[in-house]
Amino acid sequence: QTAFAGIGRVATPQEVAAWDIDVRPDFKGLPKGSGSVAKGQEVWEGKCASCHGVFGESNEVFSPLVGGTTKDDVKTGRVARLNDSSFPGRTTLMKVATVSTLWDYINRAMPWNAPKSLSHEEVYAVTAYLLNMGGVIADGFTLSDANIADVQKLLPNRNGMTTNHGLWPGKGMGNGSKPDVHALACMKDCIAEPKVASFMPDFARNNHGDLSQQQRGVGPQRGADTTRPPAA
Amino acid sequence: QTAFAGIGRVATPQEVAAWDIDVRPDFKGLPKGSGSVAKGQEVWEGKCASCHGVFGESNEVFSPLVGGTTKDDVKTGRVARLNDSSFPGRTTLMKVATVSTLWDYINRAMPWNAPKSLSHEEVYAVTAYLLNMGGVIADGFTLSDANIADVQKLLPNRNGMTTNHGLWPGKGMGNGSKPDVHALACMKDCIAEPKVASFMPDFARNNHGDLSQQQRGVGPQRGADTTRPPAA
Amino acid sequence: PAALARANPVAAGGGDPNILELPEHSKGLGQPVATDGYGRPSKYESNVQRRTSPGLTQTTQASVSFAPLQSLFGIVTPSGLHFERHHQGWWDIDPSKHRLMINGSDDKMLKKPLVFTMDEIMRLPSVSRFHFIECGANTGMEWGNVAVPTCQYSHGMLSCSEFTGVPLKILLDMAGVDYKRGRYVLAEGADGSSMTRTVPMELIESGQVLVAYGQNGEMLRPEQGYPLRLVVPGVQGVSWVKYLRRIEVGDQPYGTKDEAIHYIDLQPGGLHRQYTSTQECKSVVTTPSGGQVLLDKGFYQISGLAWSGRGKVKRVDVSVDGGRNWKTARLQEPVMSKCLTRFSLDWVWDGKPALLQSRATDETNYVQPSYRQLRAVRGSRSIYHNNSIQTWLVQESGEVKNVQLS
Amino acid sequence: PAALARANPVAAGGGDPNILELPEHSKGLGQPVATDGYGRPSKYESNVQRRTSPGLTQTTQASVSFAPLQSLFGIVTPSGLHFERHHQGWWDIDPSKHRLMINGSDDKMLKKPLVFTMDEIMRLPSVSRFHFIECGANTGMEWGNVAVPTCQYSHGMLSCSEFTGVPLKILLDMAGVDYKRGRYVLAEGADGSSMTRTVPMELIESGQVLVAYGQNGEMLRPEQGYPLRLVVPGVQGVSWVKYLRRIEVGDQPYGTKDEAIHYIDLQPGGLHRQYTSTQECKSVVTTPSGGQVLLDKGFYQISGLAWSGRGKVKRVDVSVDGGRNWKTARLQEPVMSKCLTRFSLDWVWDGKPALLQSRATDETNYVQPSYRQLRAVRGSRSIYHNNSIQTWLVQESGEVKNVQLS
Ligand code: HEC
Ligand code: HEC
Ligand SMILES: [Ca+2]
Ligand SMILES: [Ca+2]
Ligand SMILES: [Ca+2]
Ligand SMILES: [Ca+2]
Ligand SMILES: [Ca+2]
Ligand SMILES: [Ca+2]
Ligand SMILES: [Co+2]
Ligand SMILES: [Co+2]
Repeated sequence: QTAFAGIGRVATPQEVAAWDIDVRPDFKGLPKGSGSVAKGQEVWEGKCASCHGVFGESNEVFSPLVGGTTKDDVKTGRVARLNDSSFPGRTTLMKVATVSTLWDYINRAMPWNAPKSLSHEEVYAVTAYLLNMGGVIADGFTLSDANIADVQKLLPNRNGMTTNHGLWPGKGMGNGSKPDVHALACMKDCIAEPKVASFMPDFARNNHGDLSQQQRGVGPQRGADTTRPPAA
Repeated sequence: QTAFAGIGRVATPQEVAAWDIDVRPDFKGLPKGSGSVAKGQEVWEGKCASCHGVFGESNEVFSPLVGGTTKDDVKTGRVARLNDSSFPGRTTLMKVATVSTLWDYINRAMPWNAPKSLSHEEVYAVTAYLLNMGGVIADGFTLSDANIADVQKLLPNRNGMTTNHGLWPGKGMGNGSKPDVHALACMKDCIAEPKVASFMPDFARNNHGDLSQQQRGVGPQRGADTTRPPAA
Repeated sequence: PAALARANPVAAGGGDPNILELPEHSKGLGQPVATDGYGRPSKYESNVQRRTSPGLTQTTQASVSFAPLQSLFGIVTPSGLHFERHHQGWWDIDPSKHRLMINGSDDKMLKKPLVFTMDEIMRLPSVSRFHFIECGANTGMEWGNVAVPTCQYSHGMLSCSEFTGVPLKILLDMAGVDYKRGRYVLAEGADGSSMTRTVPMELIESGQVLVAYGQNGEMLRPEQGYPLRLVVPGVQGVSWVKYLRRIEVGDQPYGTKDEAIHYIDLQPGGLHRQYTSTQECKSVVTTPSGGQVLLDKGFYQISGLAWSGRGKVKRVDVSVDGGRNWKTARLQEPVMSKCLTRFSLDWVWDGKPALLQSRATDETNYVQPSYRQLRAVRGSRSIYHNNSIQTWLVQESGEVKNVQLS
Repeated sequence: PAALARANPVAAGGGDPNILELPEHSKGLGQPVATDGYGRPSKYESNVQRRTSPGLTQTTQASVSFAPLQSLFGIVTPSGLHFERHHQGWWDIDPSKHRLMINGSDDKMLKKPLVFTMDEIMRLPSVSRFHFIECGANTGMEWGNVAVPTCQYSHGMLSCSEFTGVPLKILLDMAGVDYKRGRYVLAEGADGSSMTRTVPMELIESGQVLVAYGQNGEMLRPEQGYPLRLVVPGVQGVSWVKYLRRIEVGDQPYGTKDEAIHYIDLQPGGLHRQYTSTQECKSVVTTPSGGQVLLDKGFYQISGLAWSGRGKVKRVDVSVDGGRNWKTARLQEPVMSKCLTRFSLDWVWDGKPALLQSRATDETNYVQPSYRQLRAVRGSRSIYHNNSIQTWLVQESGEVKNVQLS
């Protein structure tokens, strides 16, 4: 577009290489390389375990990465515990359906306090170690660009995603923006006597701090003094 | 309006009296009382002259209050010097057409650092003294609610106002919002070669500070470094 | 409620001392102009702050702060109160060193990859538009049951600003994008997380997606991505990539961490919905709302906010009896697409318990659902996209409680 | 202009070091959420401040600070940059002690005088509307000739906000005003100046005049009259009485100091026009504008603001040759009544001197005049209501100068 002559310039190949680090589910963008589970354990214990726990189980800084998946899930590609609402939390491996996502994210953002500091080998290795901890690949495994598509076929929740919904604002996926929930704007005598089914218990009254300090001091209302017991 | 029951209450007579201090051109709102020019001089020299000058001539804190009016203006009610563009500035007495304005304003806002501290007598007196300095009333005069309407008839610029214009957004005054300037939205060959008739002289280049510090440091432009001479 | 009421009394002396005895400010000289070249709110407004929800996140840099919706008027969110969501902390980036790159996932996607400086981006044709931004996880804590006391915590991952920027379409045109091939765009940030999200090309082709530098008349705040942020109207906030450094055009979605591990919605049966970007029609009453205490019986204006990621809000209904009966509220103009709309309804509170709700309908005729309707389809473990009708219980004491109905 | 240009270079190593060497913020952990419960702009934005014009006023409390229009986007003025005009300094008033009184100039004007607390006012039905506010003296220094270098000083007594408040009509109805008799309203402030101005009842009856407490989503700033200000759309700023304490209904105008000694317009022949309240249609190009230096030849977006106190802006034309030829600019929607409207026009600068102008037309078909046209009727000593077309000279050096044409 000559209208904007002089604005912007062509990016050099080096520049694109420096920033184009994304890895897609079809592994487009994945650099060649490899890393073993054993090497991955080294990386993990040196650079990751302090935050995520030695077994990826810690929820000190974030929800646990590993846990909740079974051998059966590796077969079916569906994590059964996602249907078990009594299971506490959902780990990363319970949810992720694309192994590229792990590689891409660790490569761009981890370790959290030193993102983009890992070598490609380290990213391959620590990804392998995570999958190993999750029971997806064996101790002796070396993950590489050549075999990662095979590992994808073992991911516990690989069949766990659907795009059959109305929330993708484009034509490439989804159902074409058709909503799943259909309410009606009834105006009169719409329901029977409403009943309160859930509310904050009195002992949690001050959990979010003294609400009287969280509302403007002028206007139609004040904030409730939650340091004192409630009046009905 | 019962819809808003419980909101607002009737103001008591004392409350209205405490705040309803305005004085209109027809003297509605003017409290009974009086004050002499002599007393006014005392007030002036004690409470006003430090800012406005002994003769009301100072422009240290504001434009001068007194000056620029003549005996002839008192007769005609039009200040001749308003037509003299070489006369420096316009004093308060050159402009004001309603003596109520002086009384009201001094009463509500002066002295500037102690507004509403004057007694009614002091306001009458110092208003009288201002008019006396302006040659409107004599040295021995005592201004009062009884004679202020007569003084109004002596105000140098009392006939100096017009409401025949299009800038009053109501029907009570003005010409009904009819504009006085009529431009056309010509689009092509509208004027002859434009000539620059006025611009800031180079010596004033840095008068408003270094403009390079007054423009955003990113975007289509920078601020001109006015500590350095201009480039053409 | 009278206990808390600040009355409007006539005191013994025949009037309110606040009237009879003139205040200091009526009798003195105030502060000079430009005391502050960039001003601040009144000291009496110090309760109006963005806040974190205790225990919600384990770190403060991968966390969220909530906007105090209960104290806001109209539709514009003051930039100092805009909600925050960071994944790896916020930065104040030197704009002279910031660059935006446009590239293709391969050579076929566009004619030439480009690099822009901020100076260059800010020279291009820009537009200014009012839009809401809502985190996909807004109200997420309430899917199962009531979890938080005020609308700051329940709905405060919501803000609305006038954004100024360049339609992304202009930049893609300059790069010579092949719009037949390239149906997806990856947006990437420059911070530690280098946040990435996939955006459909349809939205960019519509001219709605902006490469924005301006917010409410000034530059974006650092917490909102200074100096450059993607604006994706109607789509959850995580796609509005902050510190935007790169746009890649591709032929497939990217399955990034925040669209493959988070911002996926667990449904009954164990499947997750992926690529759920649109924020559906929603509303909330902000006055009166949870944690407030009404000062008195009598007249109140029920007021709140409505929005839809699919376009304009068409109507908002309000109920004071927990959804049995509804009245249509006033909508404040202008009603803009993918923008907050302020609604209000007059109400006389008789001092008895009342259950306040609002229900928005958008221009596609989608009606905001109740919890019952929403959970019937999606269960209660989605985390994201909770757009249920909100209920506030006004108790006899005047204190308002967050509740959910059966 | 190249001297000043920040280029977009490919350095020796095959790329821009700002790309090849990842910045600190891509490789580290940033700041936590709610670092500041009420945020501030980027440190790189410190040039964007309101400022006083040297020598304009003799004191700092009866003075003005100007908004940096040259650095603003869209139409909303950030409240921290809103222009200031004080006559006796500004105050931060305790809202719990502030009262509003409604009374009549005599008993016949209304049934009962009323007193309201802020709590009570904020319970009443409110509206939120976007309006500009312009000081009647804006551009006043330029009536005779060029006096200031930048549009901050020439046009910066102008701001635009979303105001929230109660239509004054509601309060007058509550007081039982006799609208036949009471055709004028006096508004009075609570500060030292206790600013007073007369407002016509017609404007109040139209529902446009607000008793406002909200501005851009939060409460008014102290510098803008916290906690209560009269909003009089289309009318010069001095009528928007700050710290509003009293409204009196009467049957005559009040001839207050700021409508009988100031804000009166001296015409040729020596008469002053009194009660000149309406701000007529006006516009100004803000980019490029005086004091700026363009970085390069090539494409620019000419952008600016237009407004009218009589309603909506209908059209804005832009000239780059000093008014010989004009092109119609784009108007950013929504175009609202008595509100700023952002316009823009694409322009390729060839590096030669150019004279930039904008000319607005409003919905009454009033066309913004040139200095020649304005002075032919009003001379050059009016001080107030200078709504002339503004000219900026872009010099070959790229530096932009404030000029007036013959
Ligand atoms: C200093 C703390 C810290 C260290 C060290 C760290 N992480 Fe993390 N990690 C986090 C936090 C916090 C998050 C969540 C970030 C967010 O909210 O986006 C995270 C997220 C992740 C995730 C995504 C989990 C999910 O479900 O979204 C993976 C995978 C991960 N880390 C792997 C690693 C690996 C591998 C290493 C070492 C090479 C590592 N982390 C080192 C703190 C850390
Ligand atoms: C501390 C300084 C100060 C003192 C003392 C003071 N004034 Fe003033 N006066 C001012 C300033 C400043 C203004 C302009 C206020 C404004 O901009 O609205 C002013 C305005 C006026 C005006 C209006 C002039 C005009 O043209 O608008 C009058 C009349 C006036 N003063 C009279 C008095 C009288 C009478 C007294 C003493 C009783 C007094 N002043 C004491 C500073 C002072
Ligand atoms: Ca260039
Ligand atoms: Ca399974
Ligand atoms: Ca009451
Ligand atoms: Ca005369
Ligand atoms: Ca890529
Ligand atoms: Ca009165
Ligand atoms: Co989010
Ligand atoms: Co003014």
